[in-house]
Amino acid sequence: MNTIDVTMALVIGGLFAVGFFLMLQRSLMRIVLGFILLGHGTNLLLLVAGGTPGRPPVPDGRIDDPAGTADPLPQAMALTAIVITFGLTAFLMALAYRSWRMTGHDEVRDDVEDRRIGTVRERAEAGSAADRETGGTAPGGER
Amino acid sequence: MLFLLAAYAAVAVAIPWWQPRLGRAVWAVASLVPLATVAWAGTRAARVLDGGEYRETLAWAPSLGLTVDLRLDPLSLLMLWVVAGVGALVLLYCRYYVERDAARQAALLLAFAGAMTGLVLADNVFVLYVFWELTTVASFLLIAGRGEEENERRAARQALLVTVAGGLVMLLGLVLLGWTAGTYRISAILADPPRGGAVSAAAVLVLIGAFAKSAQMPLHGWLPAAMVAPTPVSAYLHAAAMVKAGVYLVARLAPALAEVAPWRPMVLAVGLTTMVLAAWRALRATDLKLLLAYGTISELGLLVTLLGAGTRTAALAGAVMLLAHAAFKSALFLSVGILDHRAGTRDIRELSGVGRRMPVLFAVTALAAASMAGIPPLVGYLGKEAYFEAFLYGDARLDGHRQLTVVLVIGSALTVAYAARFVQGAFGGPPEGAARRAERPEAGFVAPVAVLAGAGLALGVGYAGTAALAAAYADAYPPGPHGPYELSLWHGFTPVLGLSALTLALGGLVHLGRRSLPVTALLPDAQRAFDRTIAAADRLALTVTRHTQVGSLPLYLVVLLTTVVVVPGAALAAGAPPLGSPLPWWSPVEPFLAVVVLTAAAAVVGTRHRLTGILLTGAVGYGVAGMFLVRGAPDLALTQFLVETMTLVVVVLVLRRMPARFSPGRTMTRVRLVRAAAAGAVGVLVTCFALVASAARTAPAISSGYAHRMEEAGAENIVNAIVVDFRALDTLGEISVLLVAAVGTVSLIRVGGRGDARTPGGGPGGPSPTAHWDEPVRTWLPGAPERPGGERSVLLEVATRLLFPSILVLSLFLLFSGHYGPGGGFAGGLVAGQALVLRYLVGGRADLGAAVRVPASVVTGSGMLLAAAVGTFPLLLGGVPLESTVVTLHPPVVGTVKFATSLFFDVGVYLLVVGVVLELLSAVGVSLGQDMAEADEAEATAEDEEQGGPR
Amino acid sequence: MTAVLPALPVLLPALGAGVPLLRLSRPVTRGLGVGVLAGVVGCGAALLVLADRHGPQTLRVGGWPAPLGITLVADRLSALLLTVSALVALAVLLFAVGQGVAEERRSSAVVFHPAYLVLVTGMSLAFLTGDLFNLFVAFEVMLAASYVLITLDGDENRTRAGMTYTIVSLTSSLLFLSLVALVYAATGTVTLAQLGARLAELPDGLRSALALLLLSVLGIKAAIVPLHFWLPDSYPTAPAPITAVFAALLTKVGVYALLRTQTLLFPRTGVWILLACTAIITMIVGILGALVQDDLNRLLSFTLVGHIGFMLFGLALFDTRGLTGTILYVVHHIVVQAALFLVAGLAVFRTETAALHRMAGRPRPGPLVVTLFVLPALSLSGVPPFSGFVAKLALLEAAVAQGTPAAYALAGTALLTSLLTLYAMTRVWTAAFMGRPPDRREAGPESPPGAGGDRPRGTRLMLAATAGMAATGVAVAVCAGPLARIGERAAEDLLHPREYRSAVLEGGER
Amino acid sequence: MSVLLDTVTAVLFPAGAAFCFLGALGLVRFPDTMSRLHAAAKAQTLGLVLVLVGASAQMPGRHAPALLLVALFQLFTAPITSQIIARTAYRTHGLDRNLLLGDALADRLARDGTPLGGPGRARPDEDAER
Amino acid sequence: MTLLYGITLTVIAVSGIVTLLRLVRGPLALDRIMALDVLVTMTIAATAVGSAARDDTTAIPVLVVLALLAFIGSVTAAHLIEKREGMR
Amino acid sequence: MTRSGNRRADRVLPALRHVPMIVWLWLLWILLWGATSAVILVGGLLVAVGVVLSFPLPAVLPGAVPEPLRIGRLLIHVLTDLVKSGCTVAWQVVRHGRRVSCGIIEVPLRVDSDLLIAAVAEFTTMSPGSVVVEIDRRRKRLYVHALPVRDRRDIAHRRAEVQAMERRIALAVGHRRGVEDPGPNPARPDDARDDP
Ligand code: NA
Ligand code: NA
Repeated sequence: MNTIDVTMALVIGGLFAVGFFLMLQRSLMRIVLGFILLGHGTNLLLLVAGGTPGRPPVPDGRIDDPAGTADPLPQAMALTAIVITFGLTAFLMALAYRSWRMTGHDEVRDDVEDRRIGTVRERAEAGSAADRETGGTAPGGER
Repeated sequence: MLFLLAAYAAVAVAIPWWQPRLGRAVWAVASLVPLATVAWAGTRAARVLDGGEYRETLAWAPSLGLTVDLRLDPLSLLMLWVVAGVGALVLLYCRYYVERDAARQAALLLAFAGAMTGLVLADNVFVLYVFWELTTVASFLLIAGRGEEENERRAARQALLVTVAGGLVMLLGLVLLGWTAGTYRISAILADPPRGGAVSAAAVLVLIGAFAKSAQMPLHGWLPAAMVAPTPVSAYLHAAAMVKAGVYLVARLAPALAEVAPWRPMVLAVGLTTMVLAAWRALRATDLKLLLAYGTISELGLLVTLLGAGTRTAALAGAVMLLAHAAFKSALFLSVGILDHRAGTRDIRELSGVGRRMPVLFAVTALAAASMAGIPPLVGYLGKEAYFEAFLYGDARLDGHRQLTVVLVIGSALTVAYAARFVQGAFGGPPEGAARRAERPEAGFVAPVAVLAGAGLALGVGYAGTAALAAAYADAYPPGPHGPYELSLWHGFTPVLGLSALTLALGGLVHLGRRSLPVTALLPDAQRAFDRTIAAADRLALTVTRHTQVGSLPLYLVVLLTTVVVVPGAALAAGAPPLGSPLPWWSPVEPFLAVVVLTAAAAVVGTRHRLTGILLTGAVGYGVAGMFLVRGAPDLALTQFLVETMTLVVVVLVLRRMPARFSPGRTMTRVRLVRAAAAGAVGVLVTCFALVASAARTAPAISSGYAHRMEEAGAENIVNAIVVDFRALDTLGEISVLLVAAVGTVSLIRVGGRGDARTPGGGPGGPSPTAHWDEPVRTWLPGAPERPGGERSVLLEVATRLLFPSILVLSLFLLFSGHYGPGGGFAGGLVAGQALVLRYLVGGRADLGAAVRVPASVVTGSGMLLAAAVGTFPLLLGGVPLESTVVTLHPPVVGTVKFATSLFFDVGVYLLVVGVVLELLSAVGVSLGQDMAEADEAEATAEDEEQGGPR
Repeated sequence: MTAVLPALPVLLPALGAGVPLLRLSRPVTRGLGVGVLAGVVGCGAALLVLADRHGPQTLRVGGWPAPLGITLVADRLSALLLTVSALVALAVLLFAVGQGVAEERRSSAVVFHPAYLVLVTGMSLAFLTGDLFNLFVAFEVMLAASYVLITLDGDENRTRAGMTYTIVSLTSSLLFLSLVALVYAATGTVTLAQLGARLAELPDGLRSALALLLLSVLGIKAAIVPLHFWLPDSYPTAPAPITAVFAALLTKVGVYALLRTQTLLFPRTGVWILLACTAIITMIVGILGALVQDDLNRLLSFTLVGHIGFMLFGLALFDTRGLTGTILYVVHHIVVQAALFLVAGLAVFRTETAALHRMAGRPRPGPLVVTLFVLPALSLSGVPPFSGFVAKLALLEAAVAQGTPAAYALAGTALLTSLLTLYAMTRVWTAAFMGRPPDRREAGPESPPGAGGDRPRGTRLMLAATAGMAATGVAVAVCAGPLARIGERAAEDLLHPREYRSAVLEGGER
Repeated sequence: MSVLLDTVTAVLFPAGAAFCFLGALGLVRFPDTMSRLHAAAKAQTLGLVLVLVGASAQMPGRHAPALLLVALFQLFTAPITSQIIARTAYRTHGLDRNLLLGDALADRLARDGTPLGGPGRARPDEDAER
Repeated sequence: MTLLYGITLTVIAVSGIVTLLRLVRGPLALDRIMALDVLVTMTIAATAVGSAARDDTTAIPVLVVLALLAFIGSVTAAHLIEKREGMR
Repeated sequence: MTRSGNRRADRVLPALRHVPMIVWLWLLWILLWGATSAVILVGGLLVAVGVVLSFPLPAVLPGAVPEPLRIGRLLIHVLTDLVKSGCTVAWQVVRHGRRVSCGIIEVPLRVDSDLLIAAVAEFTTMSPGSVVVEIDRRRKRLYVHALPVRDRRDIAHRRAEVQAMERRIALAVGHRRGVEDPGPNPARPDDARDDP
């Protein structure tokens, strides 16, 4: 029997889709939001895919049949995951803030060195400089 | 034998320390080690030549087949003498030659000699490879020298890459050979040679390595280039010793592999081609070293041919030629070194008349050259006789031996020609120019040349000794059809003698007619081939890297997600496990919550306001918390609510200092579609995966076991018991994350060190005129009066004054009640944190300081310390870490108090969380309004950019 | 006393992480870090000896038996990697203290040390835990610390790199957590020792999908192509010691997790073609990337990616020899990569640039630095007799022993990669350590690292730490025999985890 | 006793739910932020309090006071939020002046010579404009 | 009684969805803050009903926490808006 | 009185001012636990005292003796008001919706205490149909956004309602002077200071 129901599966799938779509943006703030949503998604997944739903796993003064009690282990794991996600969210926010302070935006720009290597002409110039120094076999230069 | 290697290593390492004191004497000291080797080998020679052998073994990594097996047999002995003998002479010669970096060069030369010694003694294929590569490295270092000149670096690198490439191929061959033979011991492989297809492959691979090392065509290009090295290095490494390593390997393995399919054709084809073409090339060289280098390649071709041919006579000839070549070629190189050193040039066109200026040198050089040309009674002649014999009367295994003999004759004739060209070019002509200025070399400078040249004569005249040495190796083969060939200066008038004479005559003719030789380079330009290969590799590298490493994070993530979707997704789709029969929902409330969650989440995508984004995300969080409640997880819901509020607070506090809207990025529709597709695919995958996985469950969850253990854990709330007791290690990790995240957040936000500056709220428009109206008259919060009136509110301050203690009591309740109901240290800590947030928000930084008079980091640190200490404490009592005990106390008045010691762990968590909140507040905690002007500017800029169109 | 040994590598740094926050004096903080790490090294070594003699050392944390509680397991593999990693962490800490990275600014004194110790906590936990969810937590602990370290005192470039690194790592963490959820959904347990049997009962499609999801997730952490892009864009920007510890340890923990989980949870027989292809691509793409780099640290980072392929090589073969090779390679690579990044740090510290084409024009580092570079560089290239050779040899033998086309393809690629590594190393060598020294010093270095005042002192400690690493690399080669034997036994353990399972699941109750 | 409690619940639950719904409706229907605040803070709070009292009637005796505590806290904190939002809305032009019969505060500010800058309409953010 | 709980819960749930409209539409951030606040109130109400229906008291601490602390987020967010808009 | 007695009184009296808060916190603790075992009672007292001592804050005293009867009446009034005006607002939602009319009313207050003004604002905002927009503490005025407001009479009526609420609150906490005072007096001292 599935421990997960269709509604939950859809919610989780939806959160993953939206969350990852946001993670794929360049603005770090959007990425933070995406990360938070994904955190919700994974925690839900952990909870609902992990165990049977039921009464809270707190005996509450009564002796319940264990069958009707929710699985406590995924709850404990999700609890840990929530906390971790929270800490990292704060850190990401700080990163966004720092980026904004240093560059005036919080976008994840492309890597400069990669771009440099990717641009043949620039590379050729740098390469020829490297050639002179390092032995003539530096790549890419049109000799 | 091990002590020999140790001696080489030790002296090589010690030389840089000795050199400043020893000065030029360092060379003499260095040469002692190879001299000792020669002597040592001499003492062992009798038994070895008698068919005996010496073995030593040192275990290294036997399970990998790596055992330092050393063995002294006739071939090793021969090589050892060559290596150590020439080595000693070269080192002595260096005393006069080397001007600078003496310590480095002496150490390297000695290290090289040691490596060669190890190489020829190795009886394990891997040990052989080890020393093989060590010689390569030494060669690289010696060629590169200081590497100040471009061509030095280039030549060194070329030599390194080519020989290492060959070596790697060879390594694979050796592994294959050893694996097939079932042993990596060379003597064992020779004793019981393996057969089969794998062995053929191994033979080819090994030969490629040997060819690269011995500069066989077409892998020879590095050797001429390596002539930039100092001449003693050329003499030793690139004539006498290192390049012989490949030849040695061929000689070593030929008894076992000569009959394996492609061995003999390969050896003969490559060896003879190399011999002829390189000799031809030598005729055109004007640089004496280059001439010798091509000559060396040619001779190596001959040696490969002879030693790889796999017949007794050929092997005998090869062994003799090996000795001969070592003697004459190093003598010639050293001679060129003297010329270069004294005349300042080694160009044939500039040297003239040196012979008259330096007659002794001329004489000994001529003697060496004569040996190279194969003029009796020198050892070169002995060898030539033997190899003509081997091919002319070779057994059936030397297929097409007549044609091969013709090639040999041509090659030998060309050798005669370039020998003549060398002598003529170096010493001939009337004295002029450089030669006239040249200073005569000291006797000690010429002595090594003389000794080597004399050795050629001695080995020729004393052919019996030479024969004994060579035959001891060659006897590994069965004698040919005409019985064992004996070395001799005179076999009578035989066709072989005729061929010898023919080579001399032809060689002389070629030399005389050298001016009318065609200028075509029959040899392919290996240099260009190497350069092109390197350039191609670089181009490939550039192309691949340019197309993979594009530097764009979103693209990386798309690739990543696509991989995650495609790889497991394909397996899932292919296996198509059942989806099960899931319920539409667990509780009818779920669909409503689902609508809230999904709508809010979707709305996050659309918004361009940061604050709106976080508010909508908060709604998602509340919805998820609702789901937690519905599914019977109040602990989760509680934590989720608290975290949601705290996240909102932290984000908003940071947002305070950032622009209101997202940076206006323009993304192409196509890109957006790709992103949406990737993200959507992950969503679909997760949905299906979750359904499939939960449908597949057969075994009951292990968590049913917890309920029975609650008594032992001293708790009622299973989730809390798991968190602080059963799986407290998770929690310890979790708080470590929190700790480090908080610490990192603080360090990130306190950038530039101007975090404390306080600007009274007010940008262009200033605060609202009503802002200061609700400033309270009385002090309700100790620190609040330090804030400007415009930021105060009587309602908030009074309410905070009333609520703050209540919230703290609530937090303590949650801390202590966690064992019995929803709560625990984390939730409690967050509640207390909220109380502090409230104080900060309403009373400002000063009031937060008044509330908590301990630095935030101290609270965090003590929380962490307490939790970890509670975990460690049971160790002192002989328990296990993180163990919890139920303690029952009977204090007066109260009666019985029962609690689990894991409560203290929870207290640590509580403290840590409070500390973390404090850290976050202190990080973002600058008075409201700080940086607002900056934020505004940034936003204005962004707006301008937006209006200005895409960047 | 030995019974609690497995917990100490986790608890000691966790305890130590809280202390620096209490605002103690610098010497105390430093001494504490060094002491804690030395303790971890000691524990690791003791565990290695015990595990090798008496089988897996287990510890039920909190006294709870396996499926209910978390059991720490130190078997040969985890103890070996723990010891080596802790040793590297110790050397890097000394280097960092020497360079002043740990205390560049006053405020970061309370950042570096806690973060570094938390990093070690996570690493130790990852090696020792016998629980899938706890493994996730361990990764998070390690990664959270690494996020902080990589952005430490960051300029614009470092912040950007930190973003890439953090976001990719977070993505992988989220996927990992989802995987844990799915595994629990399907099996109802997260204890590794129990999972193998329960996973075996699942439908094939689900089982292999889980295996591949795990591979993908850990592949991100281990920087397997095509999941590697983040690494060369982020690692090189961090301060040298941090790059060193990241390069040496973080990816290796990913590889370790891959080894552990794939063998324990998804055992298979015969060569794993998909992983073999991945290994080949990883080697090629990684090393080709290194060839075009001008930045020393980036170049080294790309070689790191390429050499991850070697570690996958052995796992792809999925037999004792292959795994032995992988284990040896991991050990070798941890040490050597750390040494290389440290010596790169030294070179950059002295020449004040990381760009090869600029380095050539700078005063050359002394012969000691050259030697310190040469040893690990040759070792990385697999030149004998250094450690890289031994590890590579083990892999080659494994491939030849298996004799399948895939195995030969792997072997061939490995050899080619070795060659190209050597090529890359010679480029560094000739650019950074050779060439004509400039006649006059260039005016105005572009980025003076560290405070000028106490540089000589710092440099000495840095040199000592680097030399220690290089010496450790040599020691790995010298001790190849015992290492190979332990590696082989560890590989046997991996392939036949009966002992591991019974050590975790059976035995004393509380 | 149980019947009495059940009756209380049976009355209070629908009433509370109705107020909840009306509050939500007001949130949607009312034209400006300030008037929505009434719906949000008032009808909602009332609805909640009714529901809480209804629920506490069903709870075991020792837990019933806790639910009343919830009501108490909600009654205490809801006005605070409302006041802050109202204040902010006014200061940031978040109200529709066309709906106002009179604005004593604006008059007061005018008398003080410190009028709140800018004319009437609320300024929606772009999300709504699109 | 079950029907009563069902109806009550449904009405509250529908109210929640209605509130969601305001949350999504805004137009002011203040509206959203308010809507979020109302959503929390609804959550408390629904949880209380659910607790009564399931005879389950474990959610009470959650309710107390929500009632006492949810306003902090709203106040913080409102502060932000005032600081931003107040300058114009 | 001796000097030492004086000093003790100096210490005891301020401590006594915190008793109401301690009692409330204790009560809160007991209510939260929902139990009255000895452990909880003693623990609660410890917690309450501990919190008050560890986080010192100025005492909250109404400035006079509260009258329980009037407090009860106030609560009843508030609750009925809540229901009454809750219905009003609800009716507005249903009936008028988008065309609701409102106004901002100035309400001068007579009490001159932070606490009481805050309380008036709180209760005013709590009661449906009125939200306090601004509090002018010095001039003792509330600006109330009221709904529905159709004419001047409504305005006066709402103002009177708020002032009635003010009076009830002041009386409930036994604070007669503020209420009896004829009009706003900005110079009036703070309630804390006029406390004997
Ligand atoms: Na000449
Ligand atoms: Na104010």
